[in-house]
Amino acid sequence: RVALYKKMKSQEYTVKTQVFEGPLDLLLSLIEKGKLFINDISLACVADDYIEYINKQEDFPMSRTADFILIASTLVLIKSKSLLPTLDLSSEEQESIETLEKRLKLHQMMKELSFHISKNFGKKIMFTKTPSKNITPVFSPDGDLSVSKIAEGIRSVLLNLPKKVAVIPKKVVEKVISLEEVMENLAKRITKNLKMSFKEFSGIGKEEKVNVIVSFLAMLELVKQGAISVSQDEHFSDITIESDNIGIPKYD
Amino acid sequence: MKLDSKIEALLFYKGEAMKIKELVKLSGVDDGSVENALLELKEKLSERGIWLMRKEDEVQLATSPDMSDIIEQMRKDELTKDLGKAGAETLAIVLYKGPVTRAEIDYIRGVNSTFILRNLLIRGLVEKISNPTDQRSFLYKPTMELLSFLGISSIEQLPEFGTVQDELNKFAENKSDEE
Amino acid sequence: MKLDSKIEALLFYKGEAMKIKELVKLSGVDDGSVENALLELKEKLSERGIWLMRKEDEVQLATSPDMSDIIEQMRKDELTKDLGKAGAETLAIVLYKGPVTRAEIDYIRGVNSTFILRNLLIRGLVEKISNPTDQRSFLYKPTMELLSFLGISSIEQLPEFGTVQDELNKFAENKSDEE
Repeated sequence: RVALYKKMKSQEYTVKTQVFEGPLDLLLSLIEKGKLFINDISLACVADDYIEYINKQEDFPMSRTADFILIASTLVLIKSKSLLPTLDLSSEEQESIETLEKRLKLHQMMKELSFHISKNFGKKIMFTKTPSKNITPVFSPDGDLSVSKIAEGIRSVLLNLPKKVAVIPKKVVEKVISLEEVMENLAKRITKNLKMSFKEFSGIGKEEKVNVIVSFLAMLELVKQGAISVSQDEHFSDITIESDNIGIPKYD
Repeated sequence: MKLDSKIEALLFYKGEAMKIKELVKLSGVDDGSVENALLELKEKLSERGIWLMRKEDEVQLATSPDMSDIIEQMRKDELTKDLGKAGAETLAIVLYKGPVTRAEIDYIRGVNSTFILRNLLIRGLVEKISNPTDQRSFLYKPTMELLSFLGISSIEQLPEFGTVQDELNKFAENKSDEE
Repeated sequence: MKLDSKIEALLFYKGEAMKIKELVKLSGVDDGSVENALLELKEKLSERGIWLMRKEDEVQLATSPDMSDIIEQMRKDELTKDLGKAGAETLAIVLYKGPVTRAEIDYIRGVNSTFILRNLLIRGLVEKISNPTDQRSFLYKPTMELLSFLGISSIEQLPEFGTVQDELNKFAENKSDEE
C-alpha cells in the first residue's frame, strides 16, 4: 500500500493541471492513473491527492466546491479507517463509504460505455423518409382550439423557460455546513482514539479543519512508513515528532 | 449490399420520384445495371406493401393502391387528433413570435419540435416560408385561416402580447450571451 | 393483402415512428397479430435496403446503416455529429439505464446535468416523460432519432447491452443506497 501511495504522489503533477468535470471524474482519474481497482484501499491511497487538488483550486463556484468537499469528507473517513483500524464508524458513515464506491463504479462503467457512443454516433445513420413537399394542407384545428388555449400555451412556455441566474440551492449550503460538523467530530474522535493532541503540528484553531485532518493523516502515514516516530507524555498533551532525516514535515 | 437494395434505400429516403440517371450517378454503376436492378426490385416488391412506380425516366416508391382506404383513414387521424400541450405551446410560439425558425422554437421550448411542427403544417395551422437570412432554414408563421378561426385581425390582439414579447426577447438575448 | 405488407405501407406513408397501438387500430386486428406481422416484416426486410426499427411500443422504417455515406451525399444540410464528453456520458446513462431521472444521472456523473439534458432534448436525442412514481420529476429516455444516429435498429444492439444490464441489476439490488 505504501508503494501505491508513493506511486500516486508521482502522478500528482499531471492531475493538478487537468480540468475535471466533477468530483467523481477527478477521483476516477486518480484511481485509473495509479492503475488501481475501485475499493476502500485505493480510495484511501488517493485521498490526499484528491484533497490537495481541491485545496489548490481557487476559483471554484460555490455549488461545485460543495460537491467536491462532500466527497472529500468520505475519503477522509476511508483514509482514517485504513490508518486506524480501531476507529469505529457509525452505520451512516459505513454506508457513505459503500455508496461512494458504488457511485464510482457506476461512473466508471458509464464513462467506458460513453466511448462506444462517441465512436458510433453519426457514423452509420439510419435515415427516415424525407417528408413529402407536396402535401396539401387541410385546415384542421382540434375541437378546443381558441385564443384562451393559445394564452394557456404561451403561459406554460414562459413558466418553463430556464432561469438564467444560478442560485445556490439551500440543500448545497446545508451540505457544506454538515461537512464542517463531520470534520470536527472526526478530529475529536481521532484525537481521543490515539490519546494525544497534535495542536502545533497541524495548526489546529488556525487552519481549516480539512487541513488539520489532512495533516494528521499525513503524520500517521509517515509513522507507518517509518519516516518519523512520535511520542506523547500523557493523554491530550502534545505529541513530539522525531526524525533523523526529515525533521518536522511541512504540510500546508 | 446488392444494387436493388441500394436503390430501394435511395428511393425510400427521397420519398418522391427520382431520375434514373441520378440513381446511376449515386450508385456509381452503369445504366444497364441500374435497369436490371430496377426490374429485380420491382419483382421483389410485388407482394409487399410498397410498389415501384415508373414513369418514363423516373422511378418512385409508393404505397400499393389497395391501401388507399386505410391510408385515407390514417390521414384523417392525423388531422383530427388532439393537439395536446406540445401542439398548444408550439402554436403559441409561432403566433407570438412568428415568423420564427424551428431552432428558435426548440430553444424556447427546451425540446425538439420537428414532429409537432410537421403536424401543424399538414393541418394548415402554420405555414413555412423561406428564411431570407439563411437559405437552409425556414421560418414558420401562422396561416390566415388560423388567425380568422381565432377571431383576431392582428397578432397584437393576442392576450398580454407586449409582456410576452418582452419576456421572449429577453430570453433570446440571453442565448447570445451564453454562446 | 397480408398484414405485414399493410403495416409496411402504413409505416412507409407515415415516414416517422408509429405507436403499435395505432397500427392495431388502423388494421383492425388484435395486438398479437400485429406483433407477429412485425416479426414477419422484420424478417422480410432483413436483406433489404430498408430496415424495421423498434423502440418499446414504437416502430419505424429507416434506411440500412450501410447506406449512410451515400445518403449523406444527397443531403444539402450538414448534420451535427459532435456530442462532447458530457453529452456522450449522459446518453450512455440514458441508453443503458433509461428511463432515468435527472437525479439518477447526476448521481452517476457527479455533476449537475440540467444543461446537457436540455441540449440533448432540443436535439431530439432524448425525450422526457412524466414520472409515474413522482409527479414533480421527469424520466429521460432515448428517442428513435438517437437509435438512428447510432445505426442500430433496437436498443439491444448497443455494444455489451446484455452484460451491462446484468451488472446494473446487481447494483440495483442495494437500491436503497441511491437517494
